[in-house]
Amino acid sequence: MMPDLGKYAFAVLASYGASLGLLMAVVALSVWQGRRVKRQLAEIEARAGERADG
Amino acid sequence: MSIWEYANPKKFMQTSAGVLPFVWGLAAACLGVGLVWGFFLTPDDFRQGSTVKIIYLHVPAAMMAINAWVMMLVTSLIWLVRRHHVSALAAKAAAPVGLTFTVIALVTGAFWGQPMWGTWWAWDPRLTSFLILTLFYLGYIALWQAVENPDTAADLTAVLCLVGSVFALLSRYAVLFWNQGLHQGASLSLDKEENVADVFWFPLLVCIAGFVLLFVALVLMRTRTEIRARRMAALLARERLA
Amino acid sequence: MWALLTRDLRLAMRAGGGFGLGLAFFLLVAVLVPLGVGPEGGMLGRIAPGILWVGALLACLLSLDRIFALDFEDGSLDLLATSPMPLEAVVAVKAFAHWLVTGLPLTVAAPVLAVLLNLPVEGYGWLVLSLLLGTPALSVIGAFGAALVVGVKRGGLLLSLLVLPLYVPTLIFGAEAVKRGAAGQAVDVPLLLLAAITLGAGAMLPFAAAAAIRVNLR
Amino acid sequence: MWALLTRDLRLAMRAGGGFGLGLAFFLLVAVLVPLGVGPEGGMLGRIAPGILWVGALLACLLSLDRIFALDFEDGSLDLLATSPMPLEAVVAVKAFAHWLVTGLPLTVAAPVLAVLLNLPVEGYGWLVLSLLLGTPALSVIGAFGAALVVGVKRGGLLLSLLVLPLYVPTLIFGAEAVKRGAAGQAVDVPLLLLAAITLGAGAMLPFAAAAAIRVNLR
Amino acid sequence: MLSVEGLAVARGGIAVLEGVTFRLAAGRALILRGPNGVGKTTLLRTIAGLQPALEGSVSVPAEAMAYAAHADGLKAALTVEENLRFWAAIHGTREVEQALAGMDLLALRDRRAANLSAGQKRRLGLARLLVTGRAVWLLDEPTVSLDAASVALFAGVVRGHLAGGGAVLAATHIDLGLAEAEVLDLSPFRAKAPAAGGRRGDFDEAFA
Amino acid sequence: MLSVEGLAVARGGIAVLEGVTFRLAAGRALILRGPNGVGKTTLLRTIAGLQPALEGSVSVPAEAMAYAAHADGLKAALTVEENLRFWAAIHGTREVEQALAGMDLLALRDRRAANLSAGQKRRLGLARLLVTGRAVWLLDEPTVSLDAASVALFAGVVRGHLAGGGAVLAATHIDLGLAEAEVLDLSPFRAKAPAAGGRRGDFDEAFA
Ligand code: HEM
Ligand SMILES: Nc1ncnc2c1ncn2[C@@H]1O[C@H](COP(=O)(O)OP(=O)(O)OP(=O)(O)O)[C@@H](O)[C@H]1O
Ligand SMILES: Nc1ncnc2c1ncn2[C@@H]1O[C@H](COP(=O)(O)OP(=O)(O)OP(=O)(O)O)[C@@H](O)[C@H]1O
Ligand SMILES: [Mg+2]
Ligand SMILES: [Mg+2]
Repeated sequence: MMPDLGKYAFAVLASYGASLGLLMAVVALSVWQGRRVKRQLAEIEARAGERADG
Repeated sequence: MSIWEYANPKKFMQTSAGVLPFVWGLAAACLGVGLVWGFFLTPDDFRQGSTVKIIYLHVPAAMMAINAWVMMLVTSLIWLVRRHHVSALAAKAAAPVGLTFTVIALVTGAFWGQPMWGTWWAWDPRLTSFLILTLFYLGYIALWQAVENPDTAADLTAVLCLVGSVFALLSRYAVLFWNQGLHQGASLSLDKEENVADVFWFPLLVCIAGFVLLFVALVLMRTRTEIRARRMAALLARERLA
Repeated sequence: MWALLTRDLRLAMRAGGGFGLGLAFFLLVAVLVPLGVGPEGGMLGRIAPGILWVGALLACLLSLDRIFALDFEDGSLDLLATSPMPLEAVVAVKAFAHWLVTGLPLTVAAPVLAVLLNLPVEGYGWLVLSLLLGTPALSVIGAFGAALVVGVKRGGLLLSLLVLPLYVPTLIFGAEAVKRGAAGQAVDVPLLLLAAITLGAGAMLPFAAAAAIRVNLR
Repeated sequence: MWALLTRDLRLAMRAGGGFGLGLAFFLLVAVLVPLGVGPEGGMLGRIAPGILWVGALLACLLSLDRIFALDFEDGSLDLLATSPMPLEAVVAVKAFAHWLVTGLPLTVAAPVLAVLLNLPVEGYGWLVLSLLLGTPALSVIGAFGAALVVGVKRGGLLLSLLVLPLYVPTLIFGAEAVKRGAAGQAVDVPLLLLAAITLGAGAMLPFAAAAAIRVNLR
Repeated sequence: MLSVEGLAVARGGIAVLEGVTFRLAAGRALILRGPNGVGKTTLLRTIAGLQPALEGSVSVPAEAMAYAAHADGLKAALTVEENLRFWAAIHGTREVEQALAGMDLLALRDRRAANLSAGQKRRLGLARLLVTGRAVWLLDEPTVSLDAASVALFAGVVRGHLAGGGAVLAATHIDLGLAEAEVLDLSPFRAKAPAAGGRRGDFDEAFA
Repeated sequence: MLSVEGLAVARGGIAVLEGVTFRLAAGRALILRGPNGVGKTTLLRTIAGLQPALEGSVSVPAEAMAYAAHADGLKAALTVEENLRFWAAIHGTREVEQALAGMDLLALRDRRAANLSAGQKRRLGLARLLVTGRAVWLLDEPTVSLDAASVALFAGVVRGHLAGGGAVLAATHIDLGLAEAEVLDLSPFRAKAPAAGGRRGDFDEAFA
């Protein structure tokens, strides 16, 4: 299955690794921030006794 | 019904909540298909060997790096003219994503350059402009973080984005004037032999679509987070007053 | 206008006002770089245009945060904003004062430092001319950056980050002019572009800077 | 001690605290110098050790005035001076916090910037090692300089002038170590000297700095 | 001279005062009172035009207001006289002698502002008002750090300004010695929480 | 607790006060009064050990003094509670709850210091005194910007400190509401010009 990358294996694999890693990192960061803020907002809205929206 | 209705945070939250899962799904599908196709199912280029597979990450990332800045420019203008908060927050949300794409383009380019040009880095105009773009992103993000009042920060970063865009363009011309480069132009060797081009071209198109969708998904999600954070700040401040 | 200009110049001259410090920094860079790079003469001469321009740029940069931050801290900026003088004029005058205090002395002193860096003699005239044309742009762009960070305490480093990318075109055309001049090539294109940047920045950026200050004051 | 260290680190991390800005500035220098000097790879590689060290030094320099000036302005320094903590310890802790926030990140990021400047691969290890040994000295010497100018408003430029000459030995040995390392020569002498400077400065300068602060407060 | 109609002011995007309405005629003084944090500084800055109002209007002749904040806008490196002359020039007036005499600064005229005590600095900051030539003075705690004699001196200066057809709006916690001034307590204008029917801040509005 | 003997203090190399002598016992408060510029700030800084005395002596147990100047030493980026905790840790105490409660800051504890009004900041600056655990408080115009209620609150805190065996030395122009405190007017201690037989400053001395 794995294609033969020849002498450029490092360049190709490192590119894919680094890019996917970076993409994963932004996605993870965004999801984590999103969850955290959502939770905090829910707490505050519960305290304020207001209807949550969104 | 005007498009500006979506500038209402509530409306935006409702709509984006509905749209977001589809965008995520499509993005994942396009990226998965495009990258698997590109990585496993395309032949090596006769000149560049297997390194040509890097193109599926490099080109979409490079395109989106620029487009993200353009999007920030547009949303900043909207904020300055029409004062829609969502617009400003969308610009804020897009910056880290744009920065990531810029870094991906730089990193994949560096890995590509090592076998092709014999060096990780060359002061080619394309590359140099990208490095400068990175600096603009960094400055923009740093300004958002340094200014505490959200509306003040939105105004200042919007002005910076405007002025920065002008100077970014100027830098591009300056850099071209300064050095003629190694980097392939927009008309690259792929176009010459149609049959080879198609082999690389279709997965590339799918990957580009994937990156665009990923960008949209990320920006939507991050804008939702920013809106919530903004609302949280407002509620907290009000709580203090009470 | 005149009152503001003379006040700014006077403040710069008084003890602790920072006049001449930009110059001294420029000198230090011109000394440090050969120390770091090593003494080989041929190479120094070739990197001299770039180093001199980078040095001028950094020297300018370091004095930027004084443009508005001091006035902001002691409340003068609030009072100037409520005074009859339009804020755009305040920005322009202050940028001009900054140029008189840093850019102009740098330009005058540059040939001396060029000797330290073994710049070929043909480049001297072009060095001075390019600095004369380019440093006003540095002051105006810097004033814009300083206006953006005026509310940030000790924003010096942030200011650098915001301003340096904006300095790129000026730097490239400036250094290029000197390099070409030193090599005996035609220099009219970079010099013209340099002048264009200075004019354009001087005409537009005071407005952007005044807007930024208004936002920061509120 | 611990309380002061964590406070300084926390302040650096908070919005506007300036963490990461030193790094960004380092990156900027690494970009600006080639823009000024021109893109020829061979020459860049040869000046890379010097430029990298000068860049690290300037990045350090620009963040120095935050060490004491902010505390002086808001009165904390008065209060710290009357607190049970000896002022020498205050200086040492603050210098250490400064290093954690600037020197250490610079060291970690240096190899990436070395790529931009075409530093020969052999030099990478020595670059990191020399920065690791040398940047603490930059922070301590800088803290001493910052203590000298603590009463001067926006003394950033003056501070640069005072501190840069003190940085010269560190710069020379640091850049020399990298240059030799990149050329495959022996590097033990400059590295040892670098370590000696760091140790000596760390042991002596906090006392001088504390004395300077006492004078400035009265 | 100055009339304020249903003004709502915000700090950090949150309304702090609302429905503030008053009129200040030439020759009159109005003292703003209220506990710490009620929004006096915010109100004065809004009236001075330094920050936008959330709602309501301020009407006043163009360029009639002189604002004196906590910070005095003094340059430590300039002498007392140079500081005053600068502000006089900016406002297109020339006379500084009267201002120096008025705030008892003649003896200190050649002293650098850096070498003044807290109260002396404050006196200089107030003398600046005299050289602006403006009619409406907005004062934020003008007598902080002043001793009793200086407070009385300042009250005299204010009376002179009022007699000359000026008007004064001052926020303060301590007695200025201006018996004739009206007093406006800001506590009743505190912005109500939106739940209680109060108005919302700029951003809340967008969430409506 | 604190005893000052024939103290002469200088500012900028010029003697401003001389022959200041007083004694402050545990449980007592002393108010320093005097017109602007007489040298109150200079005297307090000298007693706190921040600047050398020209002449005379200050005797006080080691590490017994807590100084509160005009500047409060607050970090805008830290919350109220973090600010207090820092000073508590530096002085090796742990308790901040009492200090927060004492200066009515409980509601503001998670607010960043940047977002406080002038008076709220001042309250926080005064709360710092409570966490130092020190016995002798040196206060330079402690109630600047405070409203009447806060002044009363602070007077209560000071009384508590005195009742606990502490001592307070405060310079102020306004009434602190401490009827039991003694008052020392500094005007008589003004340094005489050297020509009139007064002592000379440090620098003059060397040239005498
Ligand atoms: C770090 C360095 C690099 C950067 C910042 C960079 C940046 C870019 C940018 C901005 C584009 C344009 C995308 C578009 O507008 O369509 C691009 C396209 C491309 N790059 Fe790079 N590049 C780098 C290194 C390289 C290297 C080393 C190679 C290969 C030898 C390479 C090969 C390509 C190719 C084949 C394209 C597609 C051109 C096209 O779509 O017409 N790049 N790169
Ligand atoms: N950035 C901010 N976000 C939210 N609230 C803030 C912010 N800054 C200040 N505040 C609050 O706004 C209110 C108004 O502050 P303002 O300075 O106008 O009060 P003030 O009446 O002048 O008080 P003082 O008498 O203490 O000077 C205060 O309660 C303050 O805590
Ligand atoms: N550098 C200096 N050189 C000479 N005289 C100075 C210098 N700095 C301050 N002074 C003078 O020293 C005197 C004492 O100042 P200080 O600040 O101690 O007064 P203060 O009693 O605290 O006054 P205030 O009530 O106004 O705060 C003042 O008259 C001041 O003008
Ligand atoms: Mg106030
Ligand atoms: Mg005083």
